[in-house]
Order: sequence, then structure tokens, then C-alpha cells
Amino acid sequence: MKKFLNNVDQMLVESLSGFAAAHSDLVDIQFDPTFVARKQKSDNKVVLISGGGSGHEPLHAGYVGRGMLDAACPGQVFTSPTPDQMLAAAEAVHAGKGVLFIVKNYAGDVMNFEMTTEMLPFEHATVLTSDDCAVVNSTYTTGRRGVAGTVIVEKCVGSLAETGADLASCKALGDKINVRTSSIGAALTSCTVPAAGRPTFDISEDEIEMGVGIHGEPGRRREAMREADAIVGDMVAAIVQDIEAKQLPTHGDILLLVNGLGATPLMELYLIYNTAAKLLTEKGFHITRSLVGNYTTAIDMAGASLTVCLLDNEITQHWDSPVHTAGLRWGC
Amino acid sequence: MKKFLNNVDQMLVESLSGFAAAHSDLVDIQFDPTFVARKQKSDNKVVLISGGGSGHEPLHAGYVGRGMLDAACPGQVFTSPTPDQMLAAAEAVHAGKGVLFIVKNYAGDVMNFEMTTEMLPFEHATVLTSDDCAVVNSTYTTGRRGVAGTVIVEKCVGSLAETGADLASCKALGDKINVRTSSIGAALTSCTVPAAGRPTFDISEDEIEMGVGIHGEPGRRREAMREADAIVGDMVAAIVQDIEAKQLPTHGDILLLVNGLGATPLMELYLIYNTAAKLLTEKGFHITRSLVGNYTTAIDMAGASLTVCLLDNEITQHWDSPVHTAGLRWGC
Amino acid sequence: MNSHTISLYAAAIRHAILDHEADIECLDREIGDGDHYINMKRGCEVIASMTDELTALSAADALNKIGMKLLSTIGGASGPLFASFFMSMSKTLKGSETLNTLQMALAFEAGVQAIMQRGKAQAGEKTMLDVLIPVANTFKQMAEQDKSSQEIATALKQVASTGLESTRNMLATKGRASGLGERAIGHLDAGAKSCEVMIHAVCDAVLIS
Amino acid sequence: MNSHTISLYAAAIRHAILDHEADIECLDREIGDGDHYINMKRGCEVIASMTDELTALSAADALNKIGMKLLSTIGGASGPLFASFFMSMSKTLKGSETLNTLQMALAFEAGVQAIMQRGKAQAGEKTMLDVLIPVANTFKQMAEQDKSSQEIATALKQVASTGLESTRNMLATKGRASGLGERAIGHLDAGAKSCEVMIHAVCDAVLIS
Ligand SMILES: Nc1ncnc2c1ncn2[C@@H]1O[C@H](COP(=O)(O)OP(=O)(O)O)[C@@H](O)[C@H]1O
Ligand SMILES: Nc1ncnc2c1ncn2[C@@H]1O[C@H](COP(=O)(O)OP(=O)(O)O)[C@@H](O)[C@H]1O
Ligand SMILES: [Mg+2]
Ligand SMILES: [Mg+2]
Ligand SMILES: [Mg+2]
Ligand SMILES: [Mg+2]
Repeated sequence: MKKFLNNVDQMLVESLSGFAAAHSDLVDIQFDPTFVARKQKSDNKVVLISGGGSGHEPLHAGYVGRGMLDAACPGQVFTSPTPDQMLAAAEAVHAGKGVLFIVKNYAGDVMNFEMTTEMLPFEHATVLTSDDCAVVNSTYTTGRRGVAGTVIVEKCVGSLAETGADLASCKALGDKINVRTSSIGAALTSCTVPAAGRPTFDISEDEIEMGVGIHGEPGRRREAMREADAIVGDMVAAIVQDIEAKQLPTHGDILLLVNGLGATPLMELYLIYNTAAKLLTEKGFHITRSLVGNYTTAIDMAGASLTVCLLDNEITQHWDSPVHTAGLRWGC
Repeated sequence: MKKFLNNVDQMLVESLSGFAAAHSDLVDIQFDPTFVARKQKSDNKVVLISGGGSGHEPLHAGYVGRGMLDAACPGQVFTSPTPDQMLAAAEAVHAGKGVLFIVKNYAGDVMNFEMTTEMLPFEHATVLTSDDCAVVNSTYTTGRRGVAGTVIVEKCVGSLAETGADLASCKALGDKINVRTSSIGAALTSCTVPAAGRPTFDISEDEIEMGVGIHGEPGRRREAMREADAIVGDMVAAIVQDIEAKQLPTHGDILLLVNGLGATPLMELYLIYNTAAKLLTEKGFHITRSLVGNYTTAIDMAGASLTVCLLDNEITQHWDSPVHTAGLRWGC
Repeated sequence: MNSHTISLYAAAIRHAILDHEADIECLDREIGDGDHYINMKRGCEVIASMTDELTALSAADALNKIGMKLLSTIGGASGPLFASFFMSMSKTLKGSETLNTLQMALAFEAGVQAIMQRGKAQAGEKTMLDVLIPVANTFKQMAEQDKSSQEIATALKQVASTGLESTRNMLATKGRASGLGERAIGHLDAGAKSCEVMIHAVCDAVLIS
Repeated sequence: MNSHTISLYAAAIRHAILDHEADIECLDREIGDGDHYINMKRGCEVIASMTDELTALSAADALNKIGMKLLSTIGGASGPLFASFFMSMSKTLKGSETLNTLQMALAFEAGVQAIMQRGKAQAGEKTMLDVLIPVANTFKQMAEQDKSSQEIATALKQVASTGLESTRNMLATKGRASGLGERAIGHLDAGAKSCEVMIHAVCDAVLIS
């Protein structure tokens, strides 16, 4: 393992300190319990709190700011944060209209947020994201994983909350976007959890992991490395199949997010975008919004994910509204 | 080599096509000769044209748009673009007040831009960036390399040009920023030029390349891998020494850019920021502007560079002004 | 059992977990996300640092304190599960001073039930419960039959190992491995492994004393 | 020499460059950025695709066309340098129909001077000029002495190889390797290598004919 770090145990604190220093105009940070909150506190609005294991940067701390999250609770690398973090964050940012938790669907995250809400003195609701359509036809029962689609939920619900909408409406929009969003990832290499010091999985030069999770969890299948068009073709097919399975329209306006998993250069991400956009357009979709870059990473994994969100006027409007965070910024 | 690509020869065209499609609100692209230009043509202003080898994305095409470049000419990977590209770009975007070329100081880039200007029918000037202070006390004569500091030049001169300033003023600001900017990079791994198919250099698990160039050129020295604080300490020392050698003040307001070279995750970049910011502050600098992310990359290299720009009111004001490009956006 | 014994057991558990770093880490890498050993270690270290504080408390209060501390320290899936285990044990033992074997067995059973509730999981889903449920059952049975601590400890070690081994050919239907379908088959569950290691550590401590 | 011979030489050069992929690529990886072979190949391929077009032109026009095409195809440092070489040769030969050896030698010399001007470089700076300058000098001398094409070709091959080898222990003071200081010592220059390969290819073609 070769990384810029001093001491594995201090890595997260040092990195978060750097984040807070680099964005001191936007956020405040607190340690023990650890959370990142907007510098400018909100007033009389539903506050959005997200969190999850670290290693997915800029998710979630990078999405704290105007028009998006009010606070984020970073856990240890790939380990969901703990209830005391979420309670402290809620206490710090609550603005009189309740707390909406945005939680990626993993056993650990769900249980920690659940225990939080059992202790929380404020009105609250939770949007559970589960956009990863990697695993199909399985007998699993805990449901799909939340991956890069979470960014779209955080952006749009953040926008709605900014208008003063109530908790139920915010949750409803989040749930709607989650249903209308499908993602799938493919890895060329493993990630390396710093404290583990070695790659999570072994993969040879001529293999890829199709349907990989953002923690390096194995996906659909290990398959032969092929040309980008073939890989992206399979990813698009999985997404289209998922949209069909959800009985949603396979035409109309969409947002296409090509997300890098950490070590894949923009040149490749744009190449993937090129193929994905062509295939989706042929299928009958109309790509009206795009995002290409590292938005939900898996530490240092070489790989990428595709996310398609079926837009409607409401989602589009909230996607377009001003946002000012470390990781996403436009309109202001 | 494991990359998302179909065919090495088509990689650049496919990637640029994806870029143009993903940002069709911002840019138009033309091939043969290849350049990327603002969708919305400027009127009565100095136009800024940059270019260079591909592989440094988002540099330069990602900086085309309001408040920054008018056009960018992407060359083959790590190979400067050709005069026909620059001539076609200038022809397409010229807006009556001359052309300012922003060129990173490499023999190839300089010669191609020089041949361009010999043929150009418009008033023109060139800002040659040379912020890399990696190599000191050497007998070389072609001068320092232009690296990530180029982004600051493009941003600020782009802002000034937007105000209707004349060619001489734009060049003067660019030259001033270049003098006030120092950078240095360190690589943990090599990059792989796709057409070459193998890493440019070999480096073992316990070595780093200090002072590496953004094309994987060897730097100051091969040295032992150490903790981040030690590496960053040396980088900061090199920058401070360079500022002293230029007889510029080692105090006052600065912009600190921590730039990822392609495969280094944000978590590590922020950790580097944390250390660099501490050391620079101790030294007497006051960090008033920051940028952390992948802004001038070396394909898929794991590594990072530090850039310090000595601010003054003029530079700060132009840094803060609205910019809307694929790679940098704020204020609009 | 009192809070002093609890601290001794905690120390034994910590040593055992550290000793099994390679196995535990490897299992969570294979069908999980590779952090389970680190999570367990973080939990063990924080409890070790609390020894003085814990020994000043009643057994029930010490267990509650352990649960609370694990909740705010471990995170991930295992954090809330182990926290629920200890907090529920504590609730069951509330008021009792030194504890007999049956009280312990019943408290353990309550702890395991708390895990089942928190995780919405049963036996056979390829989780730590495939070790914990059979251990809880045997523990209670043998305690009701008034078996000696030695006999019980010996039996529970065996049951834990069998439970762990049973996860090998299961499909995972809970936790992170549940996304893997058939691909999880052939691998032991990491949480089951760390439970087996911990149970062995405590039983060995009982057998030695 | 006429434009037909030029095309034959271009084909010989292309084969030779492709044959030396490994050497050339490796040198630019060691002290450059690894693209020199790819740049040379791109240039060779584009000229190969123009054979019909070129053979319809006079030698001078064909050389100019080659220069222009290389300028818009190669890029990097080598693009403008080789382009300047051919465009300058063309200018020198303008008006002449079939060409004698001395005319060729003078045109070659003019081409090399154009490279020196464009690159602001001299001999001894660890560039392609360390092959090209001695070759130009020997070529001109021997042509003035009316040596046979065979003699000249044999001599130039030797001079080119010596020139290439001379770059090994030089500091680079031009081009990308100039940032390396002492670290460039011990490595051959990539552009010098490809010039040596091209000169050998053309000389071998002369020797065979
Ligand atoms: N719903 C559940 N019920 C019981 N045990 C579970 C459940 N989900 C996960 N586990 C256990 O937790 C272990 C994983 O713990 P850990 O790696 O620390 O957390 P995470 O999966 O969040 O990374 C699994 O091996 C499994 O034994
Ligand atoms: N100023 C110069 N004068 C003459 N030759 C040069 C000069 N700069 C570079 N070269 C030659 O160009 C070669 C590199 O070409 P190439 O790799 O194609 O371009 P780049 O250096 O831009 O990547 C060097 O090996 C050297 O021989
Ligand atoms: Mg985890
Ligand atoms: Mg080059
Ligand atoms: Mg885990
Ligand atoms: Mg080169």
C-alpha cells in the first residue's frame, strides 16, 4: 500500500481537518463525536443529515452547504458512523422543522441510524437510498445497496428543503428520486482500505468485477476484461432492465451520471459517457442533464459507475437550483 | 495496462466526443483540426486560447467557458497540439481584440505555438507558464516547466479579458501571476500512456519520485517513501525556497492549490492540504484561497502537486469572479 | 461473575481478536468490505482502556457501559449489534450483584435476542447469529441442567466452532454479503468468526480458572 | 532524386521506425514522456498514406507537402522540428527537377539548420541534432569531393551511429530531458535514436539500389 499518510489511525482526522480548513468558508467541523456542519446555520427548514463510512469522498461531507446537506457524519473508512455522531449533528443543526436522514442502504448504516432515531428528540424521517441494480435474481433480503444515486437525492431534496417544504414532502421527493434512479459499477482494480494495508480483492490484468459495490464488495460476476463499449453496453443493459423491472418508462428525460470510483482519469470517464450516452439515446432516452467526475468513490479503486435518474419537472428544477458545497457547485 | 477504452487510436476522439456531449451547454467541438470552443462566442474581447498534450484533464478543454478560456486545442496524449489546430481555433473564436495564447513551457508546445503565431493573421501575445520549481541549480537552459499553476493563470486572465481589457494588460497579468506562482509534484506511481501500454517509469513500493513532471518526466530525485508530513514538508520547503529565490515575500495572502495527479483520492489530497496549510501558515503566509482536487493531471498517476500563488488584490479579485467551465465553476 | 471478571474476559477477548487478525480480516475481504477486524480491534481497545472505570461498577452497569461505548466506537453493522447485546444483557441482570451461571445464560440469551431484533435476522442467514444462537441455546440448557462451568465451557467452544463452520455453505441473506448470491457460498462469515474467537477466549478463561 | 525516390525512402523509414519500436519508446520513457515512438509512427503512417499524391509532385513540392503534413500530424517537439527540416529542404531545392548528390547534401544541411533555428539548439545539447549535424557535415564534404553514393551512404551510417552514441554522456540542455540535470547522463536521446534509424534506413536503401 502506497498512500500519502502519516499514521493509519490519524489519517481520517487529518484528512477531515484538511477538508475543514480548505472549505472554512462553507463548513465547521467537530470531533468526538465527529460531524461536519454548514458554517451558516439554517433557520426554519427541514435539516438534511447524511453520513456513512469514509472513503467515498466527496460523499458526504463534500455535499454540506447551501442547497444540499446541513450536516454529514463521516464514519471510519467503510464503516458506518455511530449514533452519537448523528445525535450531536442533529442537535447542532436542527432548525425547527425536523430532521431528514439520508442513508445508504447497508445493514450497518441502517442499524446505526435506526438506533439514532430511537433516541432523537426531534421529528424525523429517513430516506433510504438503494439505487444499485448490480445484483439481480438473488435470494437476498436486505435490499439493494445505495451508491452514487445518493448524490442526486441529496442535491434535489436539499433544494426542496431550502424552499421551506415540510418533512413529509422532503421524504417523499427523496423516495421518489430513489425509485427513479438506477446505478451499476464496474471495477478494474480493488481498493485498499488504509488500515487493512492491502487490496480488498485480487483481480488479474484481464478481469473486471462487474457490479462491484463502493466498498469493494464483489458484484454480479468476475468477467473477462473487454473493450469499453462492451463493458458499458452491459452496464447500460442492466440499468435499462432495472428500469423495466420497476415498470418505469424507458424513454423521456434523464440525468446521466458517470462516476469515477477514485483512480480512473477523466479521459476514461468521458469515453464511458460517450458510449453510455449513445446507447441510452438509441434506447429512446433524452439526456438533458449530465455529471461526469468523482462523486461517490471507493477510495482508490480504478473503476466507474453509471447512474440514470428518470427526470420529471420537479426533479429537474431541484437539480438545477443553486448549490454551494465543496463537491457540487452551481448557480451561485 | 487496464483502462476503459476501445482502441488506443480512437481513445482521444471518443473521450473528447463524450466531453463535448456532457457539456454541450458550454462548448462546441470540432475535429481535424481539433479544438474545443465556447458555445457562446465572445464579442469585442481578447480571446484566450490554450492547449497542450492530452492526459492532463480537465486541463485545458475543461477550462473553456465564461470567465476562462475561449478555446482549447487538445493534442495527442502528452504531445503538444499542432499549429493547424491553433490557427483554426483562433479563426473560430477571434473577437476583434487579439488572441492571447497560454502555453505551458515545454519545447514542443513552445515551438508549435511559435509556428502558429508566425502564420496568425491576428494581433497576438503569449503567456508562457513555468511554475514548476522542481528542478533547481541545474544547467538546463529551456527553463522551468508549466504545471498546475497554469489553471490560476487561465482563471484570472480569463476574468480580466471578460472586462474588455486589452491584449497587453491580459498578457501582463498572466506574466505577473506566473512569476508569483510556484509548484512542485511528487509521484507514488508512474502514469501509463495508453498508446505505450506500459508505465513510463518503474518505481518500487518504497520509493517516490520527488519533483515529477506532469508527463511522468523524472524529477529532482528518486527518494525513499516516507510519511506524508515529511514529503509535504520537503515540497513546501522547495516552494518557499523558490519564492525566496525570486525575491518575493514569504508572507502575505496566498492561494494554496493541492492538485491530484489522477489516481490519488480526495482523502489523501485533503490530508496533504492539512499539512501544507499548517507549514505555510507557520512560515508566515495567510491562506485566503484554496483549491483541492484533480485540476492538472498526469493521466492515471498516483501523486499530487502543491501550488502556491502569492495573491494581491488584483489576482484575488479575478480569482473570485464568476467562472462557468466544466472544470471550475462558481459565482454563476 | 462480577465487573472484575468482565474486565478479565474483555482482556482475554482482546488478545484473542488480535491473535486472529489475519483470519478475520481475510474473511471480511472475501465477501465483505474488509473492515471487520479493524472494527473489532477498535472496540476491544476502547474497552481495554476502560478497565478501571468498569471494575468500579456493578456487573450490570459495567455491561451497559460497555454496550454504550461500543455503540459510539465500532460503527458498521457489528457496532449496533454488539452494543445491543451488552445493553440487553445489562438490562436482564439489573439489580443482581454477583451472578450465577443460569443468570449468565439467561442474560446471554437475552443479548442474542437483542441482536436478532436489531438485525432482523434468524439463524441460517450467514451472520454472527449462526454462532451465537446455538451457543445461547446450549448455554441455557446446560445451565438449567446444573452442569459445571468447566463442562459448559468445553461444550460451548465446540458449539461455537460448529456454528461458525455451518456458515460456510450458506447463502447470505443479511448483511453486506447478501448482495453476493451464490458467490458467498464457500466462505465463512467474518462476524461469525469473531464471535467464535471471542467465545473460545472466554471459555478458555473459564477453563483455566 | 525525385518524388518517387522520396516515397521509397519514406517507406523505408517507416519500416525502420516500426522495427525499432521498443528501443525508441524505451528511450523517451527513460528521460522523456514516453510518446516519441508514437509521434514518429503517426508521422510515418500519414506520409505512407500520401504516396500517390506525392509522386505526382516535383521533389521540392513533395518535400514541402511532407513538411506541412508532419507539422499538422506529429505535434510535440519533434513535429515542428521535422516539419522545419522538410520545408527548408524544399525551399532550397525549389526549381530543380531531378537532383544530384551535392544538391541533396546542401538541402539536407539547410534542413538541419532549420531545426537548429526552430529549436534554438546546437550540437552537444543531447538532441537529434547530435546525429543530424555531423551527418550533414560529412554528407556535404563527401558530396563536394564527388564521392559515390555508396561511399557516402556507408560513411553516413557510421557518423549517425557515432552521433547517437555521443548523446549518452551528455547533459540535456534542450527538450524535455533538460529538467533532469545529471539524471539524463547515461541515456541516449530518443530523437537522436530515431534520426539514426531513419538515416540508416535511407542509406541502406541507397546501398541496395
Ligand atoms: N442483520 C444482521 N444480523 C446479524 N448480524 C449481522 C447483520 N448484518 C451484518 N451482520 C454481521 O456483521 C458482520 C460484519 O460486520 P462489520 O464488517 O463490522 O460491518 P459492515 O458489514 O458494516 O462492514 C457480518 O459478518 C455479520 O456477521
Ligand atoms: N530544442 C530542440 N532542438 C532539437 N531537438 C529537440 C529539441 N527539443 C526536443 N528535441 C528532440 O525531440 C525529441 C523528443 O521528441 P518527442 O518525444 O516527439 O516530443 P516531446 O518532447 O514534446 O514529447 C528529443 O528526444 C530531442 O531529440
Ligand atoms: Mg464496513
Ligand atoms: Mg510529448
Ligand atoms: Mg465489514
Ligand atoms: Mg516525448
